[in-house]
Amino acid sequence: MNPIMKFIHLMGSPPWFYQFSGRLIPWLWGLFVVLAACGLYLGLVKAPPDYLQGESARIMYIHVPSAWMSMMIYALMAVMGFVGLVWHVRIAEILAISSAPIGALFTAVALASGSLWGRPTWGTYWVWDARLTSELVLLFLYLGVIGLYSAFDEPRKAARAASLLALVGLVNLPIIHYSVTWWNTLHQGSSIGASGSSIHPSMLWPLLIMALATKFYYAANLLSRARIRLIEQDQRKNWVRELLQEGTA
Amino acid sequence: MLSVSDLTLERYFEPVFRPVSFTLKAGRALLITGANGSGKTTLIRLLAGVLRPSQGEARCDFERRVYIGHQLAVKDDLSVRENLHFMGKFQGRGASDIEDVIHHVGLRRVASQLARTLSAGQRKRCALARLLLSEASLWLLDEPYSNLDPQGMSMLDGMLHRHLQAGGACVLTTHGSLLPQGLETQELRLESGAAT
Amino acid sequence: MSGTSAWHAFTALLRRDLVLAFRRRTEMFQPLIFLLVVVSLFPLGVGPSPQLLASIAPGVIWIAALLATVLSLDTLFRSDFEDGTLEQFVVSGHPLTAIAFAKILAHWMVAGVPLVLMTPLLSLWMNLSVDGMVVMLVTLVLGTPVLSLVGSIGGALTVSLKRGGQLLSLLVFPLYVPLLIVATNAVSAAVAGLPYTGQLGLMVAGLIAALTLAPFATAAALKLSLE
Amino acid sequence: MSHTPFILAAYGVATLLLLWGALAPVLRARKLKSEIRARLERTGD
Repeated sequence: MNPIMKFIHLMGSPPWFYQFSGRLIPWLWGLFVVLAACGLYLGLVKAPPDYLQGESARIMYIHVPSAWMSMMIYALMAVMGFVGLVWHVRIAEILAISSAPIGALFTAVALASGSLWGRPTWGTYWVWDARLTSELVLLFLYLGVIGLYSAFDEPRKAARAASLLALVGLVNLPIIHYSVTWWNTLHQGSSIGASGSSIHPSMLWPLLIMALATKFYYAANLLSRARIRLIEQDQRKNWVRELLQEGTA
Repeated sequence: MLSVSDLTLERYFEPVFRPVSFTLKAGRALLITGANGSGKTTLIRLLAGVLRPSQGEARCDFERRVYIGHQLAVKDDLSVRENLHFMGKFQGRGASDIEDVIHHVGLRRVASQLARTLSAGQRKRCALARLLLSEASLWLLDEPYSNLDPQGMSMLDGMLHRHLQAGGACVLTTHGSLLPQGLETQELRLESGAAT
Repeated sequence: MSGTSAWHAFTALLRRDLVLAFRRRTEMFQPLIFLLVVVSLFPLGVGPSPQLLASIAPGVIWIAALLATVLSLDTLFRSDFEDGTLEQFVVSGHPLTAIAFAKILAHWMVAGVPLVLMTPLLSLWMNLSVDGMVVMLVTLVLGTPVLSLVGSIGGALTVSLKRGGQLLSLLVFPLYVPLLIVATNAVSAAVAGLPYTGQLGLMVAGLIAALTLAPFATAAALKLSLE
Repeated sequence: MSHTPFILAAYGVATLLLLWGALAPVLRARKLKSEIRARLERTGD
């Protein structure tokens, strides 16, 4: 069996996945902190204010990366859910379900920072602007997946139902996004979006670094949530008993 | 022939019953026994293809299966005749057989009443009519004798007997005394799935 | 199961569902009455001025139709789930997508078509112009099947849950957003005398997509709910 | 109207949410493990 297949096979066994991810998490958190600090420093201190919106554009360095993350996590959740649904890979199911709260979190961050950014630029906290509206609909999609998962008693059935819903949601995501954008141009004309204007390199670098930082946050958080769900589900199994008795968790 | 190897289903990450293996040839009946909650219904639903096993497999080369569970799939708002008519059409049977089947299961008198007005025994007979309507060679019956009066039980014995004679096979669960009379049966006792 | 017997099963199931619906006529009219009540609330809430009502008419009628459909989705599979008929569908060997499609078609005929027939009255109430009403009729004819198709996925996912009702609307509303946007825009374009064929084209595309994809998702959700 | 309060608010809310998102699993893990250990002692497995 070639190494990649061997790795995938090993990843499938709960104890191995638990140990492997356990070693990985500290590094991921480390990378997140370093990248975030560097991104924030560049974004908040070094980068010039936007010539149009002035200082408030600095909110872009948290708003845009979390908006990207909210969509990326939904897509990843749906793909992992698909793998769990079709090949009944339990770890894929757990990773998909553990991604949902993180995705909802990033959507909330995007909405909050977007509305706080709107106050100085558009004069109100909420404008039915294309991006904010589709973020809001995305939040409802996340709440639907989380709500459906928590409505079932049996965890495996809950994971499969939520994964199926995530898949249906993924098919609809681009349609929702473009219909909202088209709807927005009908009613208001295209509003000046930060990413619309061409980005000066000194502002592009912090944006990309922050985007990278949020990916490591997601990876670290996902693995720690997946580990707990694994322990919770296998608490009666031997490997958990041995693990906890050694106290090396 | 139905061959099952190392079959079980996990619920809440624990097997509902200890993995089972058996083979069931044409003309034979398998009796599944075990205490309440030992997973009899789960096993029979696994064999019916409603549930997907967490482990092991069930290879069945009987070309069609029919399953009668605790829920009898009889519509309260339809009459007995309409219920059977739907069951028959759903399996591609002509309407002519419906009247003979109604007579056979002894529901001729109530044939045009709504199923809502039937007694538990009559509803069970209405559900058992599904066996006659389907040409399935593998019968999967979950406690078929419950709610049946003595005539009903002997009717079912007769049906089973004829089915096995004709080269069919049958898996039925039962608890306690309600057993098919005069049938060659092999038995399978389910142990509850202890924590592995 | 050969193709012909799948067709027998489809027609038998469709006829049975329509008979069952007519046997419970009172329940059948619930979505319709709900639609009339919701639309008639708007003039009371927003004020009766004709210009205002005319401007919000497309959105109001469409949102009411959407709510009425979601209301009736909960019972779409529930009775079959509870009395074991759904199990028989799975064991029968017929393709579950065909069975799901028959159920959805029956739901659309029972819950969707009456909504379309109500359009003249609703347009009258909301002071919608005649050509607005005509396009509203077309959008509802194209749109209500999509409401049933997409909604049936939510219905199938929540059928095994005791209080699936509220969750069902949370699952389904985000999926209805594109349909609502395009449909209401088509009607307001017609009222304003602007071209609306593009929007109708989008709706036809949406209908075809829903027709081909939704039954598979619904069938998968039904099989999953039985576990 | 200086924008700094809005910038601080945006980053403040973001940090709070992300912090809560990161800490929730850690607290949950601690609680869960102590529950399981307690059950293990009690049942003496």
